[in-house]
Parts: sequence; structure tokens; C-alpha cells
Amino acid sequence: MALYEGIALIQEKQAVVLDLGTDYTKFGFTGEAAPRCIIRSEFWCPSERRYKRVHDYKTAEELYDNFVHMLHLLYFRHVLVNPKERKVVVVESLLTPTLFRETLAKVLFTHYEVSGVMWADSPRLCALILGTPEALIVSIGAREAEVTAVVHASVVLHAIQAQPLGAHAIHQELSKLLDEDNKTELKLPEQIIEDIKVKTCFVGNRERAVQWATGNPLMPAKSVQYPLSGRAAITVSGRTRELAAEPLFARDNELASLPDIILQCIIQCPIDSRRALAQNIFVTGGTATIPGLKARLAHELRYLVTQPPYCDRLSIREFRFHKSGAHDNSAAWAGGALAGAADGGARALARDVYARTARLRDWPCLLDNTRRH
Amino acid sequence: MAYLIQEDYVKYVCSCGQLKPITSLYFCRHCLKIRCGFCICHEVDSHYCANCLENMPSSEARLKKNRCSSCFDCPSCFHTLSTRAMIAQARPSAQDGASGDTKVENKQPKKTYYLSCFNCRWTSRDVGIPDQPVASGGWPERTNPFANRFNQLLDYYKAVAQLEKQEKLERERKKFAIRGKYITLTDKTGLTGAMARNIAGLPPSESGSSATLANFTPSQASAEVEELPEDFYTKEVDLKQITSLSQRLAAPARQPARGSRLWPLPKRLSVKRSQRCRACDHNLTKPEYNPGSIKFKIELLAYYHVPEVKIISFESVKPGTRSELLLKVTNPTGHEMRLRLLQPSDVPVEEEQPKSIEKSLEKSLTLEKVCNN
Amino acid sequence: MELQDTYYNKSEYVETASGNKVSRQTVLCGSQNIVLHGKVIVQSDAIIRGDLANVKTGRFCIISKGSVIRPPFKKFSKGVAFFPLQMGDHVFVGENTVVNAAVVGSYVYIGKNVVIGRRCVLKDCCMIEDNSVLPAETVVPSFARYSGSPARLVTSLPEAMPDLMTEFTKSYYQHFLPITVN
Amino acid sequence: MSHNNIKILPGATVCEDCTLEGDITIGGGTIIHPRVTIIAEGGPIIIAEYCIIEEYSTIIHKKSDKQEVPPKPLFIGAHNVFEVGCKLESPCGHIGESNVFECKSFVGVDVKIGSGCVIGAACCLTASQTLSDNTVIWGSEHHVREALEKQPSQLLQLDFLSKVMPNYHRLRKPNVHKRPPAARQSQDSSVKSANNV
Repeated sequence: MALYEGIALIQEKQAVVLDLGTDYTKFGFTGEAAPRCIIRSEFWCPSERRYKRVHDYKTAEELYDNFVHMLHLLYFRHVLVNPKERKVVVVESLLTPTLFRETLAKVLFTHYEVSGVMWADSPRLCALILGTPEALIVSIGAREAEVTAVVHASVVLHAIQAQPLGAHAIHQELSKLLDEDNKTELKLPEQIIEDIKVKTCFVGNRERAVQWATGNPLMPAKSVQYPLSGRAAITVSGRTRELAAEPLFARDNELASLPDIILQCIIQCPIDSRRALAQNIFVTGGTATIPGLKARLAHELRYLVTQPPYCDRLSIREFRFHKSGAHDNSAAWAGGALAGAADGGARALARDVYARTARLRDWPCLLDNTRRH
Repeated sequence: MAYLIQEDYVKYVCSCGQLKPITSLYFCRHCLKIRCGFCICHEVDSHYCANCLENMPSSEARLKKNRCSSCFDCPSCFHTLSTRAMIAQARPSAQDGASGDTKVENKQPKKTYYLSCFNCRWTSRDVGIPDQPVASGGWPERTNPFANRFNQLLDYYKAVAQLEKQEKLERERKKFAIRGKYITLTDKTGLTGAMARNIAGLPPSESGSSATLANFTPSQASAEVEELPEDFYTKEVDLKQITSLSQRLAAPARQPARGSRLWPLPKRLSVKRSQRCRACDHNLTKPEYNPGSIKFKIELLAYYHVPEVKIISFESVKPGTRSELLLKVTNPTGHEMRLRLLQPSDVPVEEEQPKSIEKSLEKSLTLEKVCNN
Repeated sequence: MELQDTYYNKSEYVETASGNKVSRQTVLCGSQNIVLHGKVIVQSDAIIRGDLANVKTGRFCIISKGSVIRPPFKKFSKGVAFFPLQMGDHVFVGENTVVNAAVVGSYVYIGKNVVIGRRCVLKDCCMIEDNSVLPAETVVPSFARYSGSPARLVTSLPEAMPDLMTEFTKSYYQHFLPITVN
Repeated sequence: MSHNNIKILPGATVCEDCTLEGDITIGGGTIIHPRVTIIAEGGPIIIAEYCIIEEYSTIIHKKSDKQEVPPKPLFIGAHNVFEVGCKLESPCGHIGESNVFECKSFVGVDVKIGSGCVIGAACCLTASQTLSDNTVIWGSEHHVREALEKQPSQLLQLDFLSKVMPNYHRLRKPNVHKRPPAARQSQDSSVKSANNV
């Protein structure tokens, strides 16, 4: 038996790693340092004659179709391998809707007949990239920012924090500020807003942010003329460039800003792990690439922890940050590539098991998270 | 042809329940059923470059990461780059007219090559890539800045997985030892494990992995976070020098943020696909190997077997009046065909259609089980 | 839908022995260098630049109104040469389209208002959608459907493309009927 | 414009099958393919040397309300290439040298163009803007970048065309034999620069 296992080990096809984000999908092979492709999570829909986003769905059937089209595109246009009899590592958030993951499982197993799927949550995969026992993963994606504490390769589930502080929040603010700059309703398409953000926006340091808020700013950064097709160029003022990402740091009574939820996550973790977590913060996700964001986050954390309500409840004053071993937008993916390559997919849910049970393990489900003897 | 430029007025019911125009349907002559792109199995048949139309064996394609070795895409606009020749004139010596030897050499002007884009006029000189003495290949490659760290991590986790496996085996063996009955010769000597490792090309178990485990250093967090450079607030922004997100993501391994870091992208290969009926595993289409060929070895299209219905003319439907609809039905086969038009009341109630994919999966799974037993 | 009949003014068109129907309102420069292989329709205000280099089309090609078929040039170290332009059978070129390609294969559909850049190669069975721009030296592989500016692959075409194009161009020719206007 | 005043300098190749209206000067070495439309309704149009104007291109000197009297000319520099079906509308002004107006591009009235620019195929510039030298615009989204160097000159193509075109086309004869001194100067300088390339 063992001999056959050995041969199976050799013949096992290189598995693929799939990270299906809201805006961008990362796809590639295990054991490789970077994904083969990072493309928008959308596909050409011939019946509607437009690009359709995978995450635009109303019913489970529609989502099923979206997955089929998207995976077809990924397999046959980008990585160029047969999906059949090949394992998949799916990188997912812990807060992925059940419908989404179950439909994805159905598509992978029944439509593409993959031999196994390893479901891996992104915080633990990010922790793999670091290799430290404790890590506080701050993942700022398209829709949400999620703060997750990983202690000894386990996620502290009750401490997970998530707020809609992602790229979309920035886009909304940016388009509002651009309208103010140009004194008209511009109604720019999402892609152009994104391009303006990528090319011009940055996050200033805390001092400047305070000055903006109090209304007596320093010299604003230089404004930019952004050319548009078919109409006059628009002005992107220095104020807009600097303040577009400000919603991430905006505090109100809810205490739901990005630094707030990081501190709240630490508070909710076991007391003996808090210091280690604060000293192993890892900021990742596509939105974390905005210049200056990480520095500002550090300033805010160091300031806020001295303020109520945190000053009484947390004795931590030192925060340390990791520099990532992968690009920000594909750190979780790279963790998936590591995890998939390391154990050869031994932890994957095999197709025949799925066919027998037709269910996935999921942490909110009592069947999976209670100890059975 | 009308199928490509008009909306699909006439749709056919595929055996899986989807409605599709006749051009995207297949006819399995073994099951005698209509199939569509959704309910058949797609397979990668051969890899080729869509630009130079050269085939690449799939093993080589895997090695080269599905990239053509001679064609490049423009990193700025993603159009195909063209190789252009320049005759380098050895100016200084010609002006000097020094010795006879150099003159003889200069008589053969040296040709050098550079890459240039006809769409956006980007050239390999824009980013300072030196001209090449040969027309194809030889272009320097850029590597992933994180590749080293990734490989370290990979080695480490492989070693961890190995250790885990060993421990597990050890435990199993102990279990067996207690029971006493099931000891086999191979298990006792541990022969197979070593063999498997040997075949797999892994280092012999103990020494190597423990060394990697010992030498591994987890990522070090630091209190310092890269601050935004001070001149960010005062510098003019040159939009032409900052790359767009799509330009960055086109090279997932490097993600250059500045235009001067753009590098020619080796062209991604395309695949020819063959398609297979899921129910009977027979090929529905199989293209010829030659990339330029439009012929198929097997081509079981519904278009060749199923009567085609076309609308010749129609009257708009008004309540209470009869409207005329003129249809043309063509029989593509050389055989007689019987045609029956059903009244709405004759249409049988469809029940099992949406299930058919899962059914076929279940069938194939039971087949597997039979084989295994 | 079946194609509707298109009528043309009988006095406007010349019909050759091989069945080519060529409008008198076209500019056929260097007509001795232009070979239309039969049953080809060239509609009014189309320009075919045979003076620059040879232009050859296969059978059942349709060159619509206002389109320009123009052999491409290439620079060499010792001068410039215009390349002959070859077009296969069953090719449709839409209205106001500019074709600067080197080779257009058979069963190719080019929409209207398209720009095909210099020395492009369109392999057999491909489709360029309306208003697209193919930059110079693009190779469009078989069964590819390109769209946009610059044009990119959007999706693939059905395997029956040769039959569809054959039927389309043939029925276009059959439905291209003369009427006499006094 | 009721009367046409077309001045064709020696060495220019101008097909008969094109529409030229108004006061137009065509420099030596310039080639005008058939079915070109040049309308100088708002003032004279001066096309310098070594330009190529391909089929169905349109150059219009638009009438405008705030026109000066006498109207200023629209001056198009040397070595410009107007590809098939492009359209240039301008009230007056100056187009630099060595620009390429690709197929079906459109340049509206308020656009100022330097030298060495490329207006990509089917790009439609309507908003008022100024293109600095060596600007390249392409695609439906009007991506902009700056080319490293000027667009290469088309002298070789011009050479070929001026030899071949007379064999196949009826041409308009050059009607100005004495070059106006201003034109000569600029031509000389452009020849010099061509030699340098």
C-alpha cells in the first residue's frame, strides 16, 4: 500500500490555487511564488453582451453559472491545464457566505470534476508567509477590511473584526471628492475611479490628517490633471489625493475605524497572546498598497492606544509590523501555494468524500466545531 | 452567420435543460443526445502560441510557465511587440578612419534588434534594455523579488509536513504493533517509505529535513514602518510615469509601480481544446494538431445532425388575431427525417433536467467505485 | 433570421463573367493588379489599392460600402515595399472598414468601422466586431472573436464557423438582386 | 468660398480624384491619395513638404465667429501622415511636424498639436487640449504616453509613392513654379533635418 502511495505522490498533478476576490481573482499553481494571473473577477457574458462580475448574482443558479464561466476562463485561458483530476486550493475568507462556498464546491466537484479541494482561510495562509506562531492579519480587500488574530495556527474566531472599509469605500469617497473638485457630477465609471486612485492617491501622515480635519491644512500636495476620453481633463486636487482613503480612519461613536477594529481584535484575544499579536501585525490585501497607508495605520494605533477606551484595557504600547514575503494583493494566495505544495494536498476534501456526504466543513456549523468522541 | 451578428431568435433545448442556439450545440452520436458547452467536458489538447503559431509540447509549456519563448507582449498596452532591426553604424572608427583592420570590420554593419510596439510606441529602449545581437530570444528576464524567501518557506513547510507524516506513520506502526497481526514485511523495514522518497527525488528523510527545520527563521517584525517620503507632498505627479493597475497585474510576480520598470511580457500560450461527452466519454470535437488548421478530426456538431429552424418572416402578435410566422426547416443530413409540430398541450412536463449534471457525476463516481473494488 | 433581399441599381453595377458584381462608384486603382476570384461583391465607394501592390480575393467575398482595401507597406534598410494583400474565400468586410492586413484568411467576418492595422494576419475563421481597431502586426488566430480598441480576444467562435460563413456569403450573394431604375 | 485657389508646388503628387476647396497650398514632396477632402472655408490651408494624406481623410479649416480679418492660415508642418479616413478640423493654427494621424482618428477644433505625436486609430479628440511633443494617444480609453523619440520619417515611402502613383492615377499638375521665399526656407531646413535622420 505504501509503495502505491509513493507513486501516487509522484504522479499527483501540481495543484492549482484559487483566490476568488470581489474585484480581482488570483490563480496559479502551488509551489510557485506568484500567481500566474491576477485578473478582474469577471467574464464575457455572451447572452448579455457585456463583462459580468462573478459576485453579481441573485440566485444560486446564477452564481453556479458565473463560477462555471469564470473557472473556464481561468483554466483554459490562463493556466492552461485540465481541471479534471487535479486538486484545488481555495483561499477564502472566514466570512465567505455559505451559499458562495457551497456553490463553488458544487461547481468544482461536479462540473469540473476536480479530485480534491483544500479549503484554506486567508488569515492562516497569511500567517504561513510569516512563519511566526502569532500573527495579527489585517486584510484590506475590495469590500471589507478584516482583522483576524492567528495564535498557534488557530484563528481566534470570536475576535474576528470586519468592517466595510475596503477599496469600495475609498472609491465612493474619491468620486465624491472629485465631484467637489470639478463642481459637477462626473459619474465616472468604476474603472476610471480605480485608476485615479492607483495613480494619484496616497495617505498622509497623522499630523497632516489632523490638520485637514481641523480645517487649517498645510500646503496640499500638487494637483493633477487627469485626461479622460471624449471630454475635458478633470482636476484631481491635492486634497482629494490625500483624503480619498480617509474613510478607513474616520472615527465615530461606533469605534469602527480601521485602527479601532485592530485594537478591539487584540482586546478580545486571550490576554497572554495580546502582546505577541501587537508585535506581529501584518497588513495585507490589495488596498494596503496605497502609498503611506501602513505608516499612517502605525501612527494611529500608537496614538489610539493611549486614548480611552483602550488605554485602560490594553497595556500594550508597542506595535511591530511585518514586511511581507509576497506582494500585498497576493499574500494570501502565496500562503495557499505554500500550503498546497507542502503536504501535497493531503488535507484536501476528496471528491468521493464530497460525493458521499455532499457537505463542506464550516466553522459556524455545530457539526464541525464541537468536539466529538 | 446570422448567429454571430444577430440575437439568437431560435433556441434549442439541450439535454441538460439549457437553451442555446444551434451553433453552440453538439450531438453525441453514441448517446444520441444533444449536448452543449455547459454539460460537456473540456480538455486541453495542445499548446500553441497565437502569434508565431508554433506548437509547444505540453511538457515544455509547463516548464516555460505557458509562455512563448520568442514572442512578447507590450507591458504598456498588451499588444504584441515586434522585433525591429537597426543597423548600428560604428561611427567613431569610421570618422577616425584609423587602421585598415577596423575598416574591414566596419564593412559589415552590425545589426542589432530591439522590441517595439506599434500600438503605443513603447520600445525596449524606453526602459533601457540594451539592443540584442540576435533577432529572437536573449532578452533578459526579471525575477520575483520574493522568490528566495518563498522557496525558504516552501522548504521549511515541506520539512514540517514530512515530519508530520513520519510521526503519523510511527503512530500507525505502533498501533499495528499492539494488534500484532497486521505487520507486513515492508512496514517493518520501512523499505517502501525510503523507496518512495527516492523515486520522488526528495532528500533522505531525517538529516535534511531537520536541518531545514533548525535553520528556518520566521519573518521579523519591526517597529519601523516605511514612511511616505517627504517629497510626496510637494512633488508634481507625472501620470505617464505611473503604471496603471492592469499594467502592474500583467506581471503578477513583479507588479512594477513605475513606467521605467515595465518589462516585456513573454506571450501567453493558447490552447486547442477537445470536448468530450460526460455521459459516454466519447470525443465530441477534437481539433487537428497544427495550430493554423481549422479542421477537426472529430466534429460532432448539432449543426450537422439536427434540423435547423430559421425564421423567414413574422408578423407581430396582436391579441385576438392570427399572426403568420414563416419558418424554414432544413435537414442537414442525407437521411429522411420526420418532423412533428407539437401543440402547447403536447409538450411533456420536464422534471429531471437540472439534475442531469450531478447524475452524470454520480454515475461516474459509481463507476470508479466498481473499478476500485 | 434569414437574410433579407438587398437591391441594387442595375445600371450602377458591372457583372463580370465570373459573377463578380462591382459598383461603378468604386475606386479600383491599378485594376490589372486586382484579382477577384468570382462571385465577389464590391459596393459603392469602396477603394481597392491595386496600384500599391497586388490584391487578391477568393470567391464569395463582400466588400461593403466605403471600405478601403489597402496593401500594407514595410520598411527595409534599403527602401520601402508594399506587400501583396491576400484574402481567402467567404470573407465579409463591413462598411467603412479599413483593411491594411497582409493576409486575411477564409471565413473571416470583419464588422463595420473597423481598422485593421498594417501587416495584420487574420487566420481562417475569425471575427472582428464592429468599431474595433487591430493595431499593426496583430495575428488573429482561428476561431477567435476580437473586439474593442485596441482589439482583444473576447470569446471563441463556434466550430461550425466555416459553414456559417459559407452560408452567409452565399446567401448574401443570392439576395443581392438588381432592380432597374428608369 | 466661391473661388478656389489651389497652389501645388513642384514635386507634390496630388490625385485628381479629390475635393480641394478654397485657398490651399500643397508643399513639394507631399502626396495626396485619391478621395481626399481638403476644405479651406475659414481661411487658407498650407500643407508643408513631405506629408502623406491617405484616402478618405478630411482636413477642414473651419469658419469661426471670432475670425480675424484677413483670416489666419491653418499651417500643417512637414512629414505629417494622415492615414485613411482621419479627420482634422481646425479654425486656424499650427500643426507641428512628424505627427501621425492614424486611421479614422478625429481631431476637433480646440486641439493644439505639437510635433512627433501619434493620434491612435479611431481616437476622437474633441475636448480642448494641447498635446506636447511626442505624445502618443491610443485605444478607446485614450491612454496617453510619451514616446522616447520622434516618429520615424516616411521619406522612403514618399519616394516609392511619388514614383508609382503617376503610373496609375491622373494627377493635378504643379502650378507654382516659383517658390515663395518663405516656403523655400522651411523646405530647406526640413531637408536638412531629414538628412540628419
